[in-house]
Amino acid sequence: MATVPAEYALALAAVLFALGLTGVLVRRNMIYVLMSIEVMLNAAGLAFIAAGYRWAEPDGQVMFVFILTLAAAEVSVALAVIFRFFHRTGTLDLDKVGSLKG
Amino acid sequence: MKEFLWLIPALPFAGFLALLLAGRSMPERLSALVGTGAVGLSAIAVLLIGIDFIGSPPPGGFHAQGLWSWVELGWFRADAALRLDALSLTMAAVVTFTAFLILVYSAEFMAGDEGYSRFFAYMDLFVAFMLVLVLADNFLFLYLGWEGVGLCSFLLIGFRYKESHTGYAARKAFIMTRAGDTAFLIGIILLAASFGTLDIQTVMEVGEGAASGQQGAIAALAALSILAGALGKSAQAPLQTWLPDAMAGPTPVSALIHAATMVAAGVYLIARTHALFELAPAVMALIAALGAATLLISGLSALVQSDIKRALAYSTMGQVGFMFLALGAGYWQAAIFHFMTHAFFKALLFLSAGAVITALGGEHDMKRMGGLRKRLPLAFWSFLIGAASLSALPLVTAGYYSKDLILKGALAGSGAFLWGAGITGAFVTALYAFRMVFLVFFGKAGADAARRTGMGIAAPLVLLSALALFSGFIGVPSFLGAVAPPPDTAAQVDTTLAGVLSALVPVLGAAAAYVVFFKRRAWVEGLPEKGFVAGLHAFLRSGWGFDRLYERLFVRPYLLAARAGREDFMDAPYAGAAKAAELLSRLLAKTQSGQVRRMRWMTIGALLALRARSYDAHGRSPSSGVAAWASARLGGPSRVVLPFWRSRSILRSSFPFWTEEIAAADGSLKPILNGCPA
Amino acid sequence: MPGIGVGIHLAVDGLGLALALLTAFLGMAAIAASWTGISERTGFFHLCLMSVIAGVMGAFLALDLLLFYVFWELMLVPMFLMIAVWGHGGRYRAALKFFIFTQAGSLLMLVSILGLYFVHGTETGIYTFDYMELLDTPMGRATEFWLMLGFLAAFAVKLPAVPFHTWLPEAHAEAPTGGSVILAGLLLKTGAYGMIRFLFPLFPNAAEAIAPAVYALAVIGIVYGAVLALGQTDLKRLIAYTSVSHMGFVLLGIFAWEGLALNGALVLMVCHGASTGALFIIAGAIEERAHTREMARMGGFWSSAPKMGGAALFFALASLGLPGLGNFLGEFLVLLGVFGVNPLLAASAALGLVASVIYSLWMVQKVFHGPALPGAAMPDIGGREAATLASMAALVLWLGLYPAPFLDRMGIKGHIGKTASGIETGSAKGTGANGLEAGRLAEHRPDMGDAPERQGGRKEK
Amino acid sequence: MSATDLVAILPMLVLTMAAVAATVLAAFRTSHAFNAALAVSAFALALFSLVPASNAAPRAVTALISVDAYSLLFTGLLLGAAIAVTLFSYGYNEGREGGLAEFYIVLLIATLGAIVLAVSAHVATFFLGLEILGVSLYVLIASDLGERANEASIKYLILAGIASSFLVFGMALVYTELGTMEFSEMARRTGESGAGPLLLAGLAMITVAAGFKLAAAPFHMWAPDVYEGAPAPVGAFLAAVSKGAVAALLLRFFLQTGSLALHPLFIVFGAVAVASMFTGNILALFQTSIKRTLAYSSIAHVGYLLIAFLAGGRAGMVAAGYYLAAYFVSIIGAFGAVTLLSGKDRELDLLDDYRGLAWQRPWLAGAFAAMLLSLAGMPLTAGFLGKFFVAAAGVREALWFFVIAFAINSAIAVYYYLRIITVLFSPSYGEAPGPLPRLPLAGTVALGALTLLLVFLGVYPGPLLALLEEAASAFL
Repeated sequence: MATVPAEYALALAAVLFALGLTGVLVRRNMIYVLMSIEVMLNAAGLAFIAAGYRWAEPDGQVMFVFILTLAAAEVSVALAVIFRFFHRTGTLDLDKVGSLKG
Repeated sequence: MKEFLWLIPALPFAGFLALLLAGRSMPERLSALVGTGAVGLSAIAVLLIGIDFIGSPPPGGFHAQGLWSWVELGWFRADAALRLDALSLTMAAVVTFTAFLILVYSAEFMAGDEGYSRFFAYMDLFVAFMLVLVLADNFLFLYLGWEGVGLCSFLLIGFRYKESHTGYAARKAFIMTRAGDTAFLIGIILLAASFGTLDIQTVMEVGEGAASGQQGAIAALAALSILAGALGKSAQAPLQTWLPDAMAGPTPVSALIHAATMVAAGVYLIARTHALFELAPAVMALIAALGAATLLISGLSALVQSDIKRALAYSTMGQVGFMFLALGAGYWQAAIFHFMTHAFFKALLFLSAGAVITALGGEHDMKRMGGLRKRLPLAFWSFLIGAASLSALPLVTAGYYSKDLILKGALAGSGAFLWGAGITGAFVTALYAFRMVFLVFFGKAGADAARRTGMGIAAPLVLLSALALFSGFIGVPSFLGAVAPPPDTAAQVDTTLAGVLSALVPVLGAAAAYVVFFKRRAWVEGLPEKGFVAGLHAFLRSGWGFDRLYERLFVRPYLLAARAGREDFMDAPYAGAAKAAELLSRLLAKTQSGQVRRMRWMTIGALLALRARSYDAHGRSPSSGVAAWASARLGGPSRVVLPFWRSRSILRSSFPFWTEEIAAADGSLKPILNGCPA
Repeated sequence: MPGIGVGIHLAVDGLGLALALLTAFLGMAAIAASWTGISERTGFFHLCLMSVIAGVMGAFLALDLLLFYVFWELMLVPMFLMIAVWGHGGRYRAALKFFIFTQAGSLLMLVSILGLYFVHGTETGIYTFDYMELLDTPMGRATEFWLMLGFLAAFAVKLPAVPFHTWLPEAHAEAPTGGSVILAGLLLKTGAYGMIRFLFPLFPNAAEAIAPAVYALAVIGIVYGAVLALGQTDLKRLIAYTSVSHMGFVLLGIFAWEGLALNGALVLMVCHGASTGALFIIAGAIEERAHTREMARMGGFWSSAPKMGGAALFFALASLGLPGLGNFLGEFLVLLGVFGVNPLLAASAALGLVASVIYSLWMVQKVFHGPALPGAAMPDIGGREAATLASMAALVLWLGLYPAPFLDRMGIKGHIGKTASGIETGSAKGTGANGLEAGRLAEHRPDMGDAPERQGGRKEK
Repeated sequence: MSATDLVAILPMLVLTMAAVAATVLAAFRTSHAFNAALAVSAFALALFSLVPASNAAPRAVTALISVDAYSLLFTGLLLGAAIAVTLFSYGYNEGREGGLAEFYIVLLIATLGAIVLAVSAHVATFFLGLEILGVSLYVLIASDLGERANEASIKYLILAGIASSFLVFGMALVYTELGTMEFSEMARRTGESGAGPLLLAGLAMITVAAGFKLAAAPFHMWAPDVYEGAPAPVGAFLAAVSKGAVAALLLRFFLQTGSLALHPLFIVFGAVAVASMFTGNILALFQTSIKRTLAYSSIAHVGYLLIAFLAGGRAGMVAAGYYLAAYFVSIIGAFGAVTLLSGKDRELDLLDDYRGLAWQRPWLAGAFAAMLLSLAGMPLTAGFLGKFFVAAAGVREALWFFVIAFAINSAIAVYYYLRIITVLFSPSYGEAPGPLPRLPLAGTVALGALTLLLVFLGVYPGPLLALLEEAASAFL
């Protein structure tokens, strides 16, 4: 199996992270924003794997599992909250969240 | 007897305390008794002590009595101490006797006034302070009396406090004299700092011992500041304008304070410190010149006044001007002599004027008086005697002897020019004195005179008349000469002609007054109402426009500054800072729009800013002053080396420049991709 | 807290004693003045009053810098509440302003205290806040200067020195009578006390270095306060500005750092406390009766309230520096002391004496004299007020006429003995009860330049 | 994993078991009082279990957890705060709709997350703790069913999600560079090789995440909205426990790795500290909502706290610890007072609602005022000594710029604290406000205890200082 240099994996992670960030920054739909955050988290997971690979340790992969689990937990709670918002207002537009300010 | 010296000021002060504490509940008669009695007792004490003093002169010609240690702090020491010598004895005698007579007069004059006991309380307090002034042994104690009489003058001018103009006059008097007094205080401090003591006699001795160089300059400076104090108190140019306004007080007050005693305190002060002045001939010349100037200014102003009390006030300024002339010439005995005679005849003039005013129901305007000779014979005769003595009609009046002495001294000590001013002043004095006599007592009858005078008013008038005529024969100059002989200039100048002139001029002045104001009165009344003459009249009448000048020069700018400062411009920076904080707060609050999208952007933006900053701090381009400063402060932590990840170049080329990540965030992946090896 | 070198160290010497006694005296006066003025929540009011007095008292007695700071801060909150709860119309603004000004100053002082603590610790190895230990801390000139500035900031705000005075008129005007008495009588004194006790002994060179600037501020303050006092229409604001003027004298006296001037400043502090306190009591009494502080709506009160008028006149005279009253003596000694340091300065400060006449007399005449306004009749002062005012008058008179016992026991000894003419006497007095100050004052006497040589030779009496 | 290890992590075990137990029991006993009591007793038990745990300390339980004096002390602080919050919540929740049992369960879990942060010695536990805490907070904030709480929750979760991803990505970068995830090992390697760009980048990303959790400027934007929208007791929890746990971890992380000696990071944190102080204080000046004011104030307090971080060393650690403790007491007390006054329908949040409170509820208002004064740093309160120690640490390290900024900001801050106090003490005029709700007993007791503690810490710092010194010796 041809080995992929760790740097490549890291670069890919960076690209993924940037993509996710872009999504977070430009999307207005809450669900998409949430998905973008997931992409960022997974990019980080990938970076961990790449790093673990570089140091020839399993730690990176362990961290990836952690990230996956916690991201799932986060998303489940987030979806519940977002659902209630949708239930209340009928929209998922993030810009509609703004009654608290000053 | 001399050990009871302290009683002299203490008795009037006790009278004041008694009236202060219980005066409100006393009947008028009792108030008058307490007030007058205290001063009377004090006068008796002066008499007894004086007899003792003259009978058995103490060694050195003075008797000192320490009362208590006032301030003692390191090298600085000022005691409350009294000193009796010929000068202070003369002064004390004149003060107590005049005051006693005036108080007796007041007991009737003030009857029915709602502040009756307050009046006597203030008068007693005044006498007490005046005696402290006269008897004080050191400058600080003297200053206590000095300011005390100023205070009483303020209180008594504003005695009828319900009228607002009296308050203004009182305030004006206090403030103007205070300006002089402050200079005096600086002089006192100068003396204390230079000579290490405030004991008057010691200062004089030290001063005499060091006539030249540094000490001489200090003496001159001190003399100058003492002079400033004296000018204020004695209403001499340029601090004279408060005196005419001070006539707002009750007439006995004008008589006692603003004619007989307090106003002459400046003369006493200079006489007391004459040793200091002798070290500074220039200051002496200045005194003489100012005296002569005041004499002429006030004489011409007195000539055109219509208010009888204002005319007398200007005359007081003039007579004190005579005294200053004598002081400037070095003849301080003559000055004190004139002070005494002036005290008597001016008190007499004021009291008789008071009698006239009361008789006319409060009328002050001489133009509305006239022909009162018959109706008020007592007032007429006493006023006439007073005016004669003021004019210094030769031989028969006391004023002649003192004024003659002054004029001779002026010729001898200050030269012909100032003597000329003096003799002119004497002429003008006689002119306005008899103008008053003719306006008030001769000619057509003006307003009706109503009230008869009682014994309380008559007795002091008679006694003062006698004093105004005969006190010239008291040998005050020689008595005072025992303290310090007059300067020897007297022998060098022939004063015979001057003597003849000083006897003639008053008579000429009186005669001129007879012609102008009685015989040819129409001529004066026919003067044009407009044009130069009227302007001159108004100018003289307003006291040469000094009031207006000071108003423009000092009062208005000061008030303007005070009003402008009401809101305290120094608060502006703080108010501005508060405003700025508020503005900033509102501005920042705008960033808290509550919009999640904006929050994300701002958070990321902040992150990028921080990264840019963190790279600057590597020293490549310390763009921030704060960062550079902080790094200098810290002494710089161990310099961070940047060991790039060995042999792998891709991350090195893509990650160190975080701006590229922004590009990535913006969606442009080029830089990173370009950096990848194929 | 011995661990970090904080201890409860209280001590008293002449200076502290004088001010502590003044504190007790004015505390009673303030209570008496609040007897009828405070009708709501009296219990809480007196709690605040007592706390302020406790704070002031503690500040006067503390000899541990941190303890001093704690007391210093302790007076703020209750004073703040007194103004904010029982004050008048603009009380919130005034109270906040008062608090923020003083707090900003005292935080800078805290930083300086800490700086001194570490400088001392680094230099000597002893980390302590104890005043006596810190006295001889060796430090560089620049360090000393910056640390001194922190202290100066706190004290100058409290004093208050121009241009940090602007909290004072508002606080005074809005505070209840008792609060004004305490504020003018005591809180301002803590600033002056701090300068005498801490600023000069701890940072002698730096204090000397900044003295010219402070002189200028002091003289500006004297004149500025006096001029602005005349411009006021609010009686209590007027009195507040007179405080600015008088405290300028105190500041001048302290920074001259000369025996006479210092004692003058001390006498002036005590007398100013009494006389201004009394004026505030009178202003409060008028306000209670006439329901206004606007001078335009006052006039002719003398006919119905002659006793009050007499008292006002007396304290106005004290305020304008009438000889025989303590304020004069204080001002005179300050001027005398300053004259030896800089004659021109003394002369310009003396302008304040003229200006003080203008506002004092105007105040008395405007309020009590003149034609009685309609409805100007009001009850005269009662026995309680009369007794309070009389005791304050007695204090002023006593210090004005026979201050010897006071100066002997509580005066600042030590360095008296140098005048402009270099006369050395009386310096032997610097021991005894005042040993605390004695040595230090002499040691840290600012050099007076060539003045001593200028005039030699003084004839002994 | 030995028995000693288990003893060492006993507090966490207690909380975990309590959470599980409560979940199970919720099926049978749903009484509000029971659930609250369960939570409080779990916290108390955990607190008590610190005693055996401290006997086992110092001990590294695997590479992930380090139980030493430092972490035990902070665990204790967090537990104490949690107890207070629970007590306040009880009165607050009484009579409100919503899942009451769940509230306390999530509170237990959130506290567990906070404690994991405090004991963390490893990147994994750092992330784990942060996520447990964060996810629980989404729930807690949304526990109020109202519109504002919902909105606050959404804001928090989206921004927290971004922060989390930054955190993990940063961690990954650091790991890439250093090859270890243990803090102590990271410190050693950094010392050997210096900081590479990846490390710096990673640390910067971690900084962003931490700054977000701490609500430090410029990552503070969410805080006022969330604090205002969240229920008052949750606000207290956010301001104290959540912030405190992250601060505890960050302090250990930076002290142990020595990262702050890295010049760029020092600059970054310095800038964050100054920005937080100014932003927080200036924005707080004219707020009309008490909770929002407290939120801005807590932003400023992070700035103060960071000065102690910057000073570093033993003194910095002790100062930061004392400051945190004082801040815990004051901010929980302040939020607690708001909680106690909140009725069923509406929280008492507007400044005007408090007008004249001191005359109707003197003791409560007094306690509230004491909390505010402590936040303002007046002597005799814990806040003063906290500020004092921080300033001392700053002066000691000659951080003059920061110390002066600190002083200026403390003076600015006085304004808005006193503004609230003046309102408390102003006479109430106009129509009388409706009758105030009856004070719940549990919360009142908690507030009283906090006030006593406030004064105790303000005048007698000895015991806590001793503990902090001991904690500092754990790794310095």
